[in-house]
Amino acid sequence: MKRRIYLDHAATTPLDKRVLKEMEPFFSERLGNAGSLHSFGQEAREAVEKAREDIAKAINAGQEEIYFTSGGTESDNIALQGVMKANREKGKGLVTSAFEHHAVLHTAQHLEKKGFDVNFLPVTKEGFVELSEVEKALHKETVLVSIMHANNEIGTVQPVKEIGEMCRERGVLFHSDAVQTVGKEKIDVQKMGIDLLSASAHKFYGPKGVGFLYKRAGVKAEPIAFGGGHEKGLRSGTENTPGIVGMASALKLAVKEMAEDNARERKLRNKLIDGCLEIKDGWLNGAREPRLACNAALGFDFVEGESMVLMLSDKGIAASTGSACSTKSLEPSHVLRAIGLPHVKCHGSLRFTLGRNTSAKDIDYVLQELPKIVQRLRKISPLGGK
Amino acid sequence: MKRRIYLDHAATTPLDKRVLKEMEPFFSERLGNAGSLHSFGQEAREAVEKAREDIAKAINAGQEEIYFTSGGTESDNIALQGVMKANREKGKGLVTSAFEHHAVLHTAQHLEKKGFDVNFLPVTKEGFVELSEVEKALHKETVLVSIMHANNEIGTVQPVKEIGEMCRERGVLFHSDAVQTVGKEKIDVQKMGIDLLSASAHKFYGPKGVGFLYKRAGVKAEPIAFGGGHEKGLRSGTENTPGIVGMASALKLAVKEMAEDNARERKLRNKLIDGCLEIKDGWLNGAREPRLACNAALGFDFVEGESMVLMLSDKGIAASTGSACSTKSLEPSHVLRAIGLPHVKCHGSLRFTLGRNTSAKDIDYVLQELPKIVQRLRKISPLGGK
Amino acid sequence: MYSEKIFKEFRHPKNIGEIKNPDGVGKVGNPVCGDVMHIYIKVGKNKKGEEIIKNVRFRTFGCIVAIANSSLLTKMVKGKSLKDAEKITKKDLIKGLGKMPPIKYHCSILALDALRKAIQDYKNKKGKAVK
Amino acid sequence: MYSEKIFKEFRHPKNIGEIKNPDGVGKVGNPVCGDVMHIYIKVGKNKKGEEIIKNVRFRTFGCIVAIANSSLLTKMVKGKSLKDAEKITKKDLIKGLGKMPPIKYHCSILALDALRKAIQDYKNKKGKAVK
Ligand SMILES: Cc1ncc(COP(=O)(O)O)c(C=O)c1O
Ligand SMILES: Cc1ncc(COP(=O)(O)O)c(C=O)c1O
Repeated sequence: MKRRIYLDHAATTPLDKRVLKEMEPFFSERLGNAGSLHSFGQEAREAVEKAREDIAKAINAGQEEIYFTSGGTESDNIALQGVMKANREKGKGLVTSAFEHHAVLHTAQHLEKKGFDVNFLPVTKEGFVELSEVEKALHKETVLVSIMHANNEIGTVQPVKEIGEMCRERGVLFHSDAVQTVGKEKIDVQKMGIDLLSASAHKFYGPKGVGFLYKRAGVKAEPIAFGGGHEKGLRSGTENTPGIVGMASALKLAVKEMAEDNARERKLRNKLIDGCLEIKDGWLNGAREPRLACNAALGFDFVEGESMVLMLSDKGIAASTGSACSTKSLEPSHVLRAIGLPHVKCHGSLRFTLGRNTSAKDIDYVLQELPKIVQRLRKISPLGGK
Repeated sequence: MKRRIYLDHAATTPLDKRVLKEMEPFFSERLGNAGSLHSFGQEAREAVEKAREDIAKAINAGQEEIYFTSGGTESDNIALQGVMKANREKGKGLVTSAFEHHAVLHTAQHLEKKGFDVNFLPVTKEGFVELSEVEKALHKETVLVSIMHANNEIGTVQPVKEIGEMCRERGVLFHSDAVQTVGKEKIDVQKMGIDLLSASAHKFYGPKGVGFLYKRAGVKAEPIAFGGGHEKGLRSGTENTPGIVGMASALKLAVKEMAEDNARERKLRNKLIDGCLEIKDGWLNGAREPRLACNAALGFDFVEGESMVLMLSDKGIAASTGSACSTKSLEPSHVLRAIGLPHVKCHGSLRFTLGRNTSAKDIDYVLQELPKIVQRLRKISPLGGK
Repeated sequence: MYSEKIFKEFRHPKNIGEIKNPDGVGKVGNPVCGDVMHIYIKVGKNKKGEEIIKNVRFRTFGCIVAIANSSLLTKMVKGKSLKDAEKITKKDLIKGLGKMPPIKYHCSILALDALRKAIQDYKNKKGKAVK
Repeated sequence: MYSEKIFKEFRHPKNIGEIKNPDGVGKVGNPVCGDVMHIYIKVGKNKKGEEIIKNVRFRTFGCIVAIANSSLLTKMVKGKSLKDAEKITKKDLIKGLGKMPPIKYHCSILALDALRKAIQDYKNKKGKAVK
């Protein structure tokens, strides 16, 4: 069989086989609707509540502070739309950054259109939101600050704890989109001063189509959709029991194996970065650390990302130009623009994100194929010296 | 092992093993994000689009008219919120019925609070929305009519085709919550004049946490959540590839086996109803036909539904008082109130909903146990003649 | 949703039924609201000469929690002096039954109401008899 | 997302590179926007004495569709008379490439622009030479 190397774990991860095993009984045998009183329903209810407890523990939250959703996008939307709409009497101010995921960015833009007062903070060339910028942006009417924990394209880890502490001091709510870090970086919502946090199971070897929102007890939020009143009215719809069970199982595994996984991935990732930087006119986007252990966000002059991705794919290597959504837009990545990369360089970006099964051999293979591909594309390109 | 008989298929169904088989490759091997350009992503994309095509065919829609969601609740919310907000220039009128599922009812009430003009049509004692009532309610500013295809508690099938035709004639959009009928009743959105239709996979032996919305090409709707612009911007979030594949597979099976399943279930269901009506002071809620083949919505004087459900559960029989959500509320079912059942009788309701695996033996067993349970509870009850 | 104690109490309710010629009867609730409780008591005296609930029975139409409450309360008061029985609070009942959705707390109130009405009924009758 | 034809054209592009001493050059696009195309042509005559594109080459910086368009267009015009080459439309190119997201249509326009500029460049030079 053809060699296939998956290096796009920031887009999505394979479901861990151990997780699938935990989910299996809930597909057909333990099938009940967790809202039902009979024994089938009660079994489902128990499983759902056990999952809630496990997830709460993993981020040091209370069980009643975890709300199940369909994924990161929905969690982000409930956090932003829900909190801003429910706290209008306090004010209309939302502070976020210019390089959030579209689930936050587009929601913030929507709120802006609806009359909320939104502040998109700049980020540094290195890929960080600065505390001083947050501080400057806060005002009496600020309701919520939303800063992602790690950026999905360039992997830089934000000073979330410092931001959280400042927000707490100033009496402002703090949401963090932790879709890229849950299961990959330590999260303690108490210590980090986080009031709301978004996560998506398929990013940490759990199933697709399920996520959670942590919402600190007492934080007011409105639902964005209405129905049977599930999840204390914040998120209606029949509970996805296998998905929820799988998410909890995946998170437990990820937390348990985090240190080990990260150490291995970081080593391989550094090797990959170093190898890529040997290619002429190649660079790394964002600071090397603090950065997700799995992330190598590179760029190459005179060639275009999509073309590299396809040629790599032809060699069995799955990489990305940035986020999975960027295939839909002509605009260069807003993340790369936010860190001040010139337009022309934005088009040459290439993101590898490693995972649990990535081996040293895989990296060697990439480092063998990538230079040839860059060279080949540069031959086609009218830019650069030939 | 203890005998366990699941008769709550309207709440949720077991995942068909054949469907799980179709889903399996997409958990860990064909894992890609359908938004990614590389071969893993393209495999996922192909699977998602194939599923879209299959689902479209099953209801005689165009492939580009199917939008994947997280379930029936989300589909209903996008249909109602999305269409009403996107068509404000036409008017503010929404017409729906008093016995819709909470996903429609509560969304309509929310819209009413937001200033929309909502009309909740009465239903007959037999459990039907009358065409003449729809007609009376329509006015120049009516944007959308939303009437469910079959009621989830009492199973009565609504004259959707007639309503659809009337709406079409009057230039009004028509949405139908078909969560209880997709895969169980024939649906042809062309012939039935349906502009929007909601479905949830776990109701037709597909996976939980995935559903779809059919939206006729050209019908304007706004998203309720924002993000990466998936599903043509109407529903953002990484595609749940295994879920989507499973939903399509389940629907194909359900459509193929519909006639057979319905014939068998209807026969067993009638036997169950007839047997229950032999119990003193027992009755059937809603007309016997047209009613979902699986549905037996009964009531018994002087006893309370929840108590019956638990005692049945102790005998291994899973039934329900109505919808799965009703365990959260003290209010008697709004559906039973809507068909004019007196309050005191609403509390005595008991719903059995049959499924693919229900056997004649199962029904015999229920008919053997239920009368004893009713009798036992009546002994505890202060009501009725002792 | 409900604690194991509630399920247990519901599954094995004690003191079901009526008492013939009861000393006191308390009827509360309304079938329209979904809960009706009737409590019947027979009063006697203990060695100290205090009035006690010698026997107690109930009939309840209502949800699981309503029936569990009726059963638990009757068990709790059987043999107790009227004075002590009157001291039982909603909290005691909820503690005895364990976790339940807050919307079900009213079932405990209802049961207590029924009991107090039964005791009052006894006292009223006694008062009349004395006069 | 893209048709098989686009992928195929991208994977096996024809006519890459420059022409030394070209008769016409067309340069369009802007690296800032993510697409740059250079088209080089060499003009000759066919038996009927019409001016034809004897040779054509391109260099493109851009997405898959941009490269596929460049390759397809150069293949289409090679050997064609200038007149016929100028008649090629966006539609022809899109038809040749198959399904693509509408936001990518501009890549076809870009390729046609480059070609037309190259032909114009040739005509201008010729005009000058004649004068
Ligand atoms: C008629 C009807 N509509 C909507 C829904 C909501 O579907 P889901 O819970 O899958 O979101 C249901 C079932 O719960 C239903 O029966
Ligand atoms: C940082 C971040 N936030 C939100 C999301 C949205 O998650 P999902 O697509 O699972 O809804 C993603 C991934 O797509 C992400 O990387």
